[in-house]
Formats: sequence, structure tokens, C-alpha cells
Amino acid sequence: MDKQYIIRGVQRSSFRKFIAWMIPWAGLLIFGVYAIYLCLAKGLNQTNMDNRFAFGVWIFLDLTVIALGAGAFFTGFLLYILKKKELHAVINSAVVIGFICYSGAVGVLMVDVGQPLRAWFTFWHPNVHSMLTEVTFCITCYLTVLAIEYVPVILKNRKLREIPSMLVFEHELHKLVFVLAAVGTFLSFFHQGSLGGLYGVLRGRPFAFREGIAIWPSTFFLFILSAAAVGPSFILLTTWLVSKISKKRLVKKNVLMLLGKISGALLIVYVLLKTIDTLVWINSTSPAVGFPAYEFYSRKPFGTWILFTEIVVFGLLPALVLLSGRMRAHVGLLVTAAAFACTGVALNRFVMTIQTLALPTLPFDPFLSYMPSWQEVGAFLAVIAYGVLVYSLSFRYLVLFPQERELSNG
Amino acid sequence: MTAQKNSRYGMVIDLDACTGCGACMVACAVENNIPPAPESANERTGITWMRVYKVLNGKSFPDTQAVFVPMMCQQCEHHTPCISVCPQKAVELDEESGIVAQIPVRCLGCRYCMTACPYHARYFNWWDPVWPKGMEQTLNPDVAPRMRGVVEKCNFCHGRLQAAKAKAAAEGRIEIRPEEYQPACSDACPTNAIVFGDLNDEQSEVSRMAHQKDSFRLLETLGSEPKVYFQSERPWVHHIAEQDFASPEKETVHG
Amino acid sequence: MFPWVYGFTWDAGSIVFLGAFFTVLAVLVATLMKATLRAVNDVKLERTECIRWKSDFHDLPAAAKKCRHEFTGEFAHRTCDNNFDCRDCATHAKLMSEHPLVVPENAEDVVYGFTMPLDRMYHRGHTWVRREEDGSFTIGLDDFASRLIGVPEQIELPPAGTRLRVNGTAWNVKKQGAAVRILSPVEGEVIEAGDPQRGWFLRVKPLEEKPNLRNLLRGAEIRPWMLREMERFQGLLATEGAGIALADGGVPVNDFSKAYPRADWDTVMGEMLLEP
Amino acid sequence: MDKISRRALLKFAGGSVVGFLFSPMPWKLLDDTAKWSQNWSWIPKPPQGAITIKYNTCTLCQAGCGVRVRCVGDRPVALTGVHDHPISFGAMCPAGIVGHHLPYHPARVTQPLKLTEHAGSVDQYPLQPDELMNDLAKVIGEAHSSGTSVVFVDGQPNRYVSQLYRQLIDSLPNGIYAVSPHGDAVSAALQTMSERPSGMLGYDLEHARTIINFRAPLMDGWGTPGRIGQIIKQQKKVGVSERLKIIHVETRYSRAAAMSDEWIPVNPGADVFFALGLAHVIVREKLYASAVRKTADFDDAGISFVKFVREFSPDVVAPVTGISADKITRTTRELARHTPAVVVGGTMSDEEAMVLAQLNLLLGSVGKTGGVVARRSLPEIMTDRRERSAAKTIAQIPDGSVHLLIVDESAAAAIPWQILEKKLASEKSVVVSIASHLVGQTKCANYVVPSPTYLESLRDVHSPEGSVFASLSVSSPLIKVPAGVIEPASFLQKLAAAAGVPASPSISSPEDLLKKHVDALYRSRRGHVFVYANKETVDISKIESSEQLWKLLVDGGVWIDTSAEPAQRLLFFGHRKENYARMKTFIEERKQSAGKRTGGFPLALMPFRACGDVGEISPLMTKLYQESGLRAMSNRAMINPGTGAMFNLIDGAPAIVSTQKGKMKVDVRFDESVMPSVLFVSAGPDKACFNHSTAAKEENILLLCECDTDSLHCATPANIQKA
Repeated sequence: MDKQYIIRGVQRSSFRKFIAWMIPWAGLLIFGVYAIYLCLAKGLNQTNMDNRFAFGVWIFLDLTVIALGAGAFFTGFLLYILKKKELHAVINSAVVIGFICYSGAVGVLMVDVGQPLRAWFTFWHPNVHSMLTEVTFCITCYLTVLAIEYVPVILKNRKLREIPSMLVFEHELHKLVFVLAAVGTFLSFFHQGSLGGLYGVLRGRPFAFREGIAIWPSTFFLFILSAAAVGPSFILLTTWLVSKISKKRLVKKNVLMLLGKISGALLIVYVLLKTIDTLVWINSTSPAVGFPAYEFYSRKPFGTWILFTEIVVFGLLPALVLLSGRMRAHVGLLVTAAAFACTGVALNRFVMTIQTLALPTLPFDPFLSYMPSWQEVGAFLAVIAYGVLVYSLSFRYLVLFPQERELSNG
Repeated sequence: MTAQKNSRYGMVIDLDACTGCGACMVACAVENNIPPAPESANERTGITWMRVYKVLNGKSFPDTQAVFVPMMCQQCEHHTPCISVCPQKAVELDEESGIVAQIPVRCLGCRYCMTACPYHARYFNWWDPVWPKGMEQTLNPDVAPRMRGVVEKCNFCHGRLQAAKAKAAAEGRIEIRPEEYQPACSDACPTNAIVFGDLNDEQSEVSRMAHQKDSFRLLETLGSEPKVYFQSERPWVHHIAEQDFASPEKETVHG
Repeated sequence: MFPWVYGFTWDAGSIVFLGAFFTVLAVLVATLMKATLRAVNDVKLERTECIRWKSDFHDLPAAAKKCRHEFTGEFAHRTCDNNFDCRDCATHAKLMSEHPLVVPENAEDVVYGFTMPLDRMYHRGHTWVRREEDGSFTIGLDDFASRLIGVPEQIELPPAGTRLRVNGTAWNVKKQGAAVRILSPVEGEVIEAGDPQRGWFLRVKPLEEKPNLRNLLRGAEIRPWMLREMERFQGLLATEGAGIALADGGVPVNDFSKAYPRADWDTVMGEMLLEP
Repeated sequence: MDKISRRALLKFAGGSVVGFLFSPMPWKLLDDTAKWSQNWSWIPKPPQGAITIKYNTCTLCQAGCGVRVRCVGDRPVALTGVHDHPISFGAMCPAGIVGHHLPYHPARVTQPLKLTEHAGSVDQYPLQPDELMNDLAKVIGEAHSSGTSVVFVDGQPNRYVSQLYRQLIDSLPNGIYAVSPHGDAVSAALQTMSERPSGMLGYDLEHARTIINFRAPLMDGWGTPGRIGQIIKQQKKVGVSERLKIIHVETRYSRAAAMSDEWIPVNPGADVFFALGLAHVIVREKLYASAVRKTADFDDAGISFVKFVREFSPDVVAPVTGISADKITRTTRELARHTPAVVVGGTMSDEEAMVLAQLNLLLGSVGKTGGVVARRSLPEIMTDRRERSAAKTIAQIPDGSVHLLIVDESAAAAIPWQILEKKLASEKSVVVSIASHLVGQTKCANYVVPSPTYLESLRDVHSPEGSVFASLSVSSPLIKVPAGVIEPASFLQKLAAAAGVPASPSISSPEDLLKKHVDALYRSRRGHVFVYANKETVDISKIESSEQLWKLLVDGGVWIDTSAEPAQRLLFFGHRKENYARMKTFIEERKQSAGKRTGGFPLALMPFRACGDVGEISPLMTKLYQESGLRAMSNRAMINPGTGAMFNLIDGAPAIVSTQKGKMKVDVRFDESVMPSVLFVSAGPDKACFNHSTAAKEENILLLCECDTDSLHCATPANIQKA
């Protein structure tokens, strides 16, 4: 019944089936929105965060989705600036994923702050020395960029492009999309870095504190690199996932392999630098401020295994798989490696946010634990449900994978 | 008018004299209009600008010993961890007094400063400030209550400094007399364990005590130059404060 | 943020940071403004149809974008890079001068049972153009398109006086819920609307005395083109699961969609009539 | 008219949005968000007004700290200590600092209430004062006919106003005035040991070199907070070798133990054996003061202290107390070497207190500088002999004899409910609580008579616990009493009237009573007055009239005696022959009970509470109890981590404590300082004491304990399991 809105030449499930798919996600979204409402109306006492665990699962979510959403900027950069034409096959999907990740993150941040009505204070009285200022500015700007990039994708909808003004606007905007890609790259570079800097500058948290170059701690660069590394992996993963769920061939295998290769190449550099950084931190930075690093790993459950898992299992291992042409050619391995890479970065963000806060600083501090409340989990799920809904709608009514039509028509 | 010499207000807390009675904590709450806790608040969500921790020596019965450690904002002077992180200049280091000031009306409630503070001296208003009916009659007229969703912390009873300065100005004096400005906690301490004053003033007791052999600061190695000093004659207290991780003792805390 | 806002300082950090921010902001605004102004200009200059075709052409699958010279065997593989507008295509001009088209002897050609009269020129979107004696052009659907569309539920013909552009929309057709636009083969002004009974749909007065018709297929090109089109058609039907095969030599049915209702005619019509 | 097309509508909407953005409106709205979020209507605005300073004396406990009251308009907004105050030295306890919140406490009672309890919650029915009086008169009538008594329990009997209460109660048929255990048991024991009746005794801690303290909360509410603070401060100024040494004897590592130089963790209930062990060593090694030998019953043929302590050699008491024989011997020698040494005790039974008093006598600290000193009594104006005789303690009231029990607030807070309950004659007996707040055990009463709270009434405060010199100060009302609140004296007067007793008290009101006493004091020409406002000390001879003295006291001043009473001769067992036998029996009983474990209850449960942990406290005390772990609320249990692990408990998780009397849910905290196999549970304030729902009946660990009047130090066999 919505056939005239669906792009020609591709097969989509029946409207009934589509609704059946959307309803549970919409339900989840409604639940999450209720949780968010509670947090906004009654205050953050609805969460299990506290004065000691001032950041919780939301910040972890923000950092992770923004890292994963880096696929948008990095694919755009590769396609429009470095002219990797193959990536045209996934750029639209990347933009939508980026938009979802960033808007979700900004949405959750708005709930996370105690006084959302004052969000604009950061713009009005910016403290330019704060990493969070940089993050706030860059994320809002980049979300705007993503929204602008999303516009042509939406305007390509079959019904919308029948309207002449939409058609020409899309056409003209699309011609300038390289500017947006360049701006997006610039902004992403800084805010991905600043998100890392967010923790790296915490002098009072020796577990997170890092030395660096000029005003930027090493985590600044590591975050950029890790985000750039897993961005393509996440695009690969989502493309594969969407392909499995919709039972369609969406892109040619060479595109997935290219994404994997790029991811692998960056990941190996990241793993190398992360290892160096960790060694420097263990042997120099941390002891210099009076905290021997082994002390951090003496607290259950965060032993050294977490370091090993992050760097080797979810870092080095997927990097090697992605770099090997033979293994990359095997879709199962390719996808698993991409999933590992994404998990690795999520774990890194978890370590930076949650473990940092769990560890004591004062000599008589206890090790702290924190378990999110259902309201926090609800808001978290709302972002996921929102993402699935937006992506599902986009996938059904917009052209996310230009190659799909060709592939489905043999 | 001659240029006023900048002060560096600080404290020396004699841990051997602190009985852990908590008078400083309630005096602070009264002075700064900190509301009583709502029913579901706990040790990690309450607001105690001043908090007395009971720290054990880590030995088990019967060798256990305890020290009470009053903790508040340590007023870091160098690389103040909370100032540089605030995205909107809601935290400032007052040049004239050396006090790290939190401006609640400009605070967004992002709590980044709380994660930055190694002393856990910053508190978030998880609830709306509510006093039992009628009790708002007892609020201190010099301090505005804060709203839900903002961060607050000890400011060495900045309101009292302002009042003292206003009084001095009214009397035609440029500088205030040391006894005119005491924060509520040092004022309330029954054993005078909290000594407050200007560290820049070499005549002051606080600067004399700060330079004594058994004075130390917590987390000195972080290099944030806090202006709150502690004193104890007990070696184990120093041992814990210096965070000698090589020691087999594991400390526990109640507070 | 601004020098007049409380708390602003003129330090290097602020200048660099806010400078970068305002630059980004300016670039974004400029980009949006530029796109908007250009779009307004496009609408004003009536470039909409042109843009629509460009955009459509861009989205067409490679199989639908074969150069006409591939049909004639001059290239093994060539995808058109000029939006099927051979009027200003240098390659086309060069090839045409090298190998002028052979004038066919027969009056019509029959390909897979589709009658293609050779007294007229064909557009890649399955329309034909015939020069009438009065100098006007009549535009109609070729046999394939007629059978593809069959009896449409609705035909929206442009009123007299409408300006048509090459590869722009000539008219719109609705059939079984699928809406399809028919591409105009020529440039001109509509002077009369026809209907299927009259054999043509539009009569158009060209804008120039001698309009450039090099974009249209003619003569010996028709057969190889139609053969390729049939290949495409069959391929489409196969993937659509209709399971129909075009019998050699047999006369096709008059209305495909009626005959094979299971096929996704929206996709098929869109693909065949060059509207992705 | 044309039909509005969708296109036009869209254009209109789009245009509106763009137009709105370019108008000043959004910026204005944005700007306003800053104002809104700073000035929400529900954020209270501190009332402004002229700031004045008044002076007063704290009446929340017996300490009588001087208070400087900062007022805005007429309302007190901050209470701080009065510097240079001779008793409180400018210090205040946390409860005193926030005392001005009490009038606004959510649990405040401002009209008579009838309480009924069902399903764990307490229903309140407001009454008119007349209804209340009629109900109570009926009860008194019935009590009279059945011969059972009407008992009034006074929690703070050493105030002058208590005399008024006593006079009124005594006038009722079968009326008995009783007092709750209060004050210093050791001092009371010393009184019974003296030859002639004497006033209470104080401790000259300032001049002592050794203090051995049996669980008195020395740094936690004993005496005045300022006095101890002063001693600690002075000690820091002298060389380590000359310093006062404080030895603390208590099972729990209390705050006082933490602040002492040495903690002696005796087994639950074994303090008395440790004391006897000390006495044994002193006698055996002849470390006692030489004068002691001259005491009649030191080593008499009949009653002999030497014989009494003979069996308690360190080797004998070591296993009972958990303290090694060597340690006992060394401690004793240290005590004897570093004299003056003084023995101080907390709330305890009379017999235990007597042992500590005997220790004082042995060490020769009675009547000596740096020892135990008798303070002079204040002049009395009640000439009636009966009124001057000792009031009955609650323990002396026979069980099952009381028909109408009237408890005042502090008595209700101090005495465990099951002790009071035992005294009631029948199910129909009525309990009336005179209280300002509906918290704690007040909820167990049948009727509540609303009384004025701190800063609302005229009250007198006498010499704080342990003070060497007698003192008197008066607290004058600063806050208007809410309508409906009844002054206890006036309630008792009305009660007497309702019971048909002709009103004939010679004193009509507390003010009248206090003025008469102040007049007597003035005429005694003793002591001097410290005036808070100007921090001057005025000798009584410089005061022109008793009215002026009254004014000085009411406006903020304290009268202090300038000398103590001369030393008296004491006997180890006093003059009452039965004391010796009583002590013997007590010791035998203790021997039997010490270390006794009942099957299924492997732990020793000991309740604990600190000063200020009972009764109404300001909601702001959540800072200490709820928002930090500095003090323990009523459901906090402390256990040794090893013991906790044995019982599969988790630190910070809830658990169920059970004794033979019932069960209670507690919140477990592991604490290294806790003696293994001992479970400490706070008998501190309930959540309801702060600001939360007042309907629920409060659970208190004391209800699970086997207790006498000294409920806090009896170990009850108990069990604990994960909730």
C-alpha cells in the first residue's frame, strides 16, 4: 500500500510485515521516552548515578555511538576527498547511521545534564580550554552537517523528488556535498579527539590521565584513530546485518572488503599506538603522579585481563584478520572481525568512562560499583529503538544502498 | 587606594583533634542553605560540602585504629582539575582570595567537574531543594539555595568573606582582620581541629602550621597544590595519606 | 561567545577556537545558501526537467545506459556519459561522420513481434517522433511501450502551449498503481493533445526551424536497440519472478500487465521507460 | 473563497518558522530559560530582614552550652557557640547547631493526639484539650478505685521545673513521680558510698594524668563538647611524656575509643570483671593510695573489699574479659604510676558503677585535684521533706502496677519501650506522652500532649555531667509557641483539676519557680556570672539585685560556682549493709551470664547509640546519618568481615537479625574494628526522625534485646542471615 513511496527496482517486504517489525521497536521507544520523561520531570535522581559515579551508562553510550558513528565522516572523507568511488555504495547508509548515532548521543546528553534548559550556556560562555566545550561545539556542528547531508538522501525519496523544488535543491546540495564532507572531517577529527581528551586531561584521575602533545593528551589522538578505524567496520557490520535481516544483497562484496581493509589498516596502527601509550602510561605517566598502574588492576573485576581483551582480543586479532586478503575474502571472518573491532572500541570507551570512575583516587576511597537504573537503561534502549526505527524507515523509503537495485536485478 | 595584596585562604586540619562529631557538617549545611536529604538519598547522592570520613588503619580487630578526616573542596591552586574542564566557566579561581568558586546559576549540570575532582568534594543536586514546611524560615539570608540539576561545593563560606569585606569597607578599612572571616566549619569545630586563615600571611597560625613537619596534603603528587593541609602525629595516618601502595595494609572507609 | 558577552576573553585559545567555530558556521551557511540560490535559479530558468532527467539517468542501472554505438557494434562496451543526449555528444558526432547510418529499405521492422515502423525516429524511452507535413512533430509510444502500458487508468497529457524539452517529461501515465512519466524525445511547444486511437499523443511545434534530432534512434539502429531492450525486459521479468519468456516470433499480448499480473510492473515500467 | 491548498499551508508553516527565527522572540525565550532555571517558584527564597544577635543557652541536653543566635527579624537562622564560655568553650554539638529547626520539624505535634496502632502504622486522631482531659480524668478515676498508680516519668529530673511536676503528680491520688536513669552512674554510686549525703560528683579531668573510661562517650556527648575539645587542645601543647593518657574500655570501637590513647576491647558484658581485675592487682601489689587502708571496710572482718576482689586475679578474669592477664597487670601499674588517675563510667547499672567508684577510691582520686570532686548543691526552695527525698527510679516501680503512665519526651527516648510496658497494670492502662514531636517511642503512647520544643519555652539547665563546679543557666523562648501546644506544667495542673484535686501548688508557673530559685541563689552570694554578650565574668557580689541576676541569665549568661564541696570520707560499700550482699549477688549473676550463648543464637547482639541519637533531631541531621556514614541510623548493623563472611553476609546488603524476641531487618556494614562474633546494631534515629513519613511504627533493635534499664550494654544472643 506504500508502494509508490518505495524506490523502484528494489524489493521491500509488505507493509503489514514492515509494521509488524516496527511495532516492537516503537514500543521500546515509547518505554524509553517514558523513562526519559521521568528523568526530565523528576530529575536525575531517577538514575543510579551519584556524586561518585557522576557519569554512567549514558556517557558510555555517547562515547561508543559517536565512535561507531565515525563511519559517516570517514566514509565521506574517503569518498569525496580521497575519491574512493566504491564507497558510494554505502555512503548514504553511513550518513544515516552517523545521523542516528549523533542525534541519539546529543539527545541522551540533553537528558544527562541536570539543566537541559541551559544547554546553550556552553555556547554563550564557552570555556575554550575544556574538552567538553570542544565536544559540544563540534558535535552540534557535526550533527548539523549530518542533518544537511541527510537532506539529499531524504529528498531522493520517490514522492518527494516529484516536487520540483525538492528535486533541484537535492541536486544542487548534492553537488556541494564534498564541502560538507570536508567540514565533517574537520569537525569529527576534533570532537572524536576531544572525547578522548575528555578523560585524558583528568589530572585528578590518574587511571585516565595521559601526557600528550601541546594541549592534547594522547587519548585525543587515540580516539580519533580508533573511531576512524571502527567507523568503516561498523558500516560493514550494519550493512551485513541489514542485508541479513532484509534478505537482500545490498552491496558488492568488494565494497565490504574495502571497508574491512581500511578498518584493518587503521586498527593495526591504533593497536600499535595504544600499546605504546599504555606502556608509557604504566611506566611513566601514572607513577609520576603517585599511582603505580598495577594498583588499578588489583581491583576485581577489572584485572589486567581487561587490558589484554581490549588490545589483543578486540584489537590486534581483528586487525590481522582484516588485513589478510585471504581471511577478508571470507564474509564470516570479515564480519566477525568487524564486530570484534567495534566491541574493542566499545570496551575502550567502557574502560575510559566506567572503570575510571570506579577506581579510587583518595587513599581511603573504596572501589565503587554502579548499576544503571531502569530509567537509564530505558533511555539507552530508546536510542537503540530510535536508531532502528529511523534506519528502517530510511531503508524502506530511501536509497541507502545504490547497488542494491543492480544486484537484485541480476 | 593601594593595591590590595592577594590572599590565599587555606586550612590546616589537626586529624588528632577531630573527634568526628559532625558539627562542621551541619554547621556548613546551615550556613550554606543545603537542604536535608530526601527520603531516598544515600551516602553517595547526598550533599555534604563538608564530609567527615572515618578512615581505618586497615588492621583487623583488636588492632584497628581510626582517624576522622574532614574533607571539603581542597581549593586546588595549580591545574585546578575542575576549572579547566567546565565547559561554561561556571568554576573560577578567585584571584583575590584563592578560593575556587562554583557559580551555580551558570552550571549546566554536566558533572564533568565531579569526575575531574580527585577529592570527591563536588556534589550534584539530584533533587529539588526541599525544606520541611516552615523550615525555610531558618534559611541563611546571605546564600541563595541552588536548584536541582546543578553542581555545588565548598567555597570556604564565600558569603562570609563578602560580608567581612563589606563590613571592612564600611569602616574604611581595605583589608579585613583575620578573625572577621572564618568559615562555618572551623567556627563550629568543638576541638578547633580546623584552623583557617590566609596562607600568604606569614603571621597567621594557618601558615605556621602548614609548614610544620607533620603537615601534609592529600594527593600531593597530582600537583594540584591544594590549600587544605592535614596534620597528625600518628605515623600510620601519614602512611595512608602518602598512599604507600607497597604496604600490605588495605584501608577501609566509612563515611 | 561574543566580546560583549560576560566572561569573554581575548586570549589566543578563544580566538582560535571561536574563529574555527565561526568559520565552520560560515561555511555551512554559505553551502546551504549557495545550494538554495542555485536551486531557486534552476527553478526560475526551468531547469527542473533537465535536472530530473540527469538525476534519473544517474540512477539508472548500467545496463540501461548503454551507448547506442554499442548496439551497432562500434564499441564492445560503452556506457553513455551524456545523459542520452547525443545532440552535443562529440563521440556521437565523430562516429556518425565516420559511419553514416544505412538507410533501411523496408518500411518497418518487426522485433520479437513488436512492429517498429521505420518512417520515424525513436527515443530511448520508447517514444517515437514523426515529422508531419506542416513541420510539426507528432509524438507517440512505440509498440513495446503501448503494450507495456496497455490501457492505462489515467493519462495526463500536457495542455497546448506547454514547453517540452528533450528527455523532459512529456506526459504522465498511471497504470495499476504505478505512475510513470514518458520522456519527451524532442524540444518544442505542445500544440495539440492526441490519444491512443489517433496513434499519437502529442503534436509539437519545434522551437527552431531545423531542430537537432541527433539524439533519436533511427533506421538500422532500431533492431539492435530493441533486441537489447528485450534482453533487459526479459531479465527484469525473470527477477520479478513473473516467469514469462518471450516466445520467438509470436505476437506479444496487447497488455503485458494484464497478462502477467504477478510481475512488479511498477519496477518493470520504470526500468523500461527510464524512470528509476 | 479558494480552497486552501496543501502547498499554501506548507508555505505558510515554513514561512512562519523562518519568520519566528528572525524575530526577537526565540532569543528572548532562550534568555528567559536562564532566568526560569534559576528562579523556579519551588526553590525557597531565604526571608530577608534585619539581622540581630541574641544569646541563649541550649537545653537539648544537660550540657547547657552557651548559644549565640543569629536572627533575621525574629527568626533564629544560625546557632553558634559562645566563645570563651566557661562551660562550653564556644563549642556545640551537631544537634545543638541545628536545634532551631526543631519547631519546624515535620513530625511536630501541635495539638493533642490519640494514637491507635494497626498493621504497623500509627493512626493519629486530633483531640480538643478538653476531650483529652476528660479521657484522662476517667482513667485516673478508675485507677483510684482499683488502687493502681498514676506514674509520671521525668527524663530530665534535675531541672527546677521538675520540682513543679513532682509537686503536681504527688498531689494526684496514687500519683508517683519517677525518674528515668540519667546522668553519671559512677557519681551516683560515689554518693551512696559517702558518709553524709552529698551533691553530685564531677571529674577534674583537666588535671588528671590518666583517665580510665568504661564506655562513657567522652568525646561524643559526655559533659560538654567544648570541655573535651579544650582538654584535647591543651594536651597537644604539652610534651608527649606529660600528656594525659586516656584508656577506653568498651567492646565497641566507639568514637570515644577511637579518640582515646588506648582501647581495651573487653568481651560483651565483661567490663565489670576487667574493673575487678584492676582492683585485684592494685590490692595485690599494694598500689592503692595509702589512705585507703584506713577505710573501714577495706579489709574488715565482716565486709572486706580485699576479700571481695581476691578471686578476680588477672588469670581468672582474662578469659572472661578477653584481655590478657599481662595486659591487665600492666594497665593497673600504669594507672597507679600515672596519677592522678580517674575512673569514669557511662550509663550502667548501679552495681557496675559501684565497682568503678571503688576503683576511684582505691586510686585515691576521690576529693583530689585531678580526681573525683563533689560539687556544691544549688540552694533549694522546696522545704517539704517529701519533695527533697530521692525520687523513685523507674526500676523501683513494681511491674504491672501502673494504670496511667505519663512519660516526658526525654524519658520516652531514653527508656526502652518494653521496660515501660512491663510496668503497666493491664491492657487497658493508658500511656500519655508529653512530647513536641511524634517520633521514636512517642508513637507507642495512647495519647500525645503537645509540648513546647527547644527555643519555645523557659527552661533551666544545671551543671553538666562530670563538671566540677555547679552551674545554672536559663534558656528563654525565642520562637513563638504554636497555638495548641501545652506547657507540661499546665497540662499536669489541668490533669490534677480534672481529677478533682484542689489546686494548691505554692508555685504557679515555671517562670515563677525559676525566679524564686534565682532569688535564692542570689541570696546565697556564691559564684559568678559569665555574660555571653560581652564575655565578661561578673562576681555575684557586683550584681545589684536578684532581678538583675535573673536578667543576666535570661539574656544569655551562666552562673557558676567558684568552689567545690570539701572531700568526704567514703566506704567501699557505703553504709547500707545490704550493699555488700547485693554486689556479691550481682557479680555471681554476671559470672553466670557472661559469655553465655543460647542455641541457635551464636552472636552477641549489642545495641549502640550516640549522644543525640535519640529523640527528635533536625531533618538536617541527615547529613550525618543518611548522606554520610558518620553516624548510624536505626537499621545499621556492624559486623566483623570474618564473622560476616561466616554468615554469608554481603557488605552493604540487607540482613535479618533475630533474637528470641523477634526479628528485624538491618543494613549490614562490615567493620574491621568489630569484635568477632559480636553484632552491633544502632539504636539510633529512625528515618522518620528526619522528615519522612511519620505514620509507620518505628522499628528499634532495643525491642529485640534483653534489657534492664541499662539496655545498651547487655549482650543479647542473636542470629543474623541474609535478607
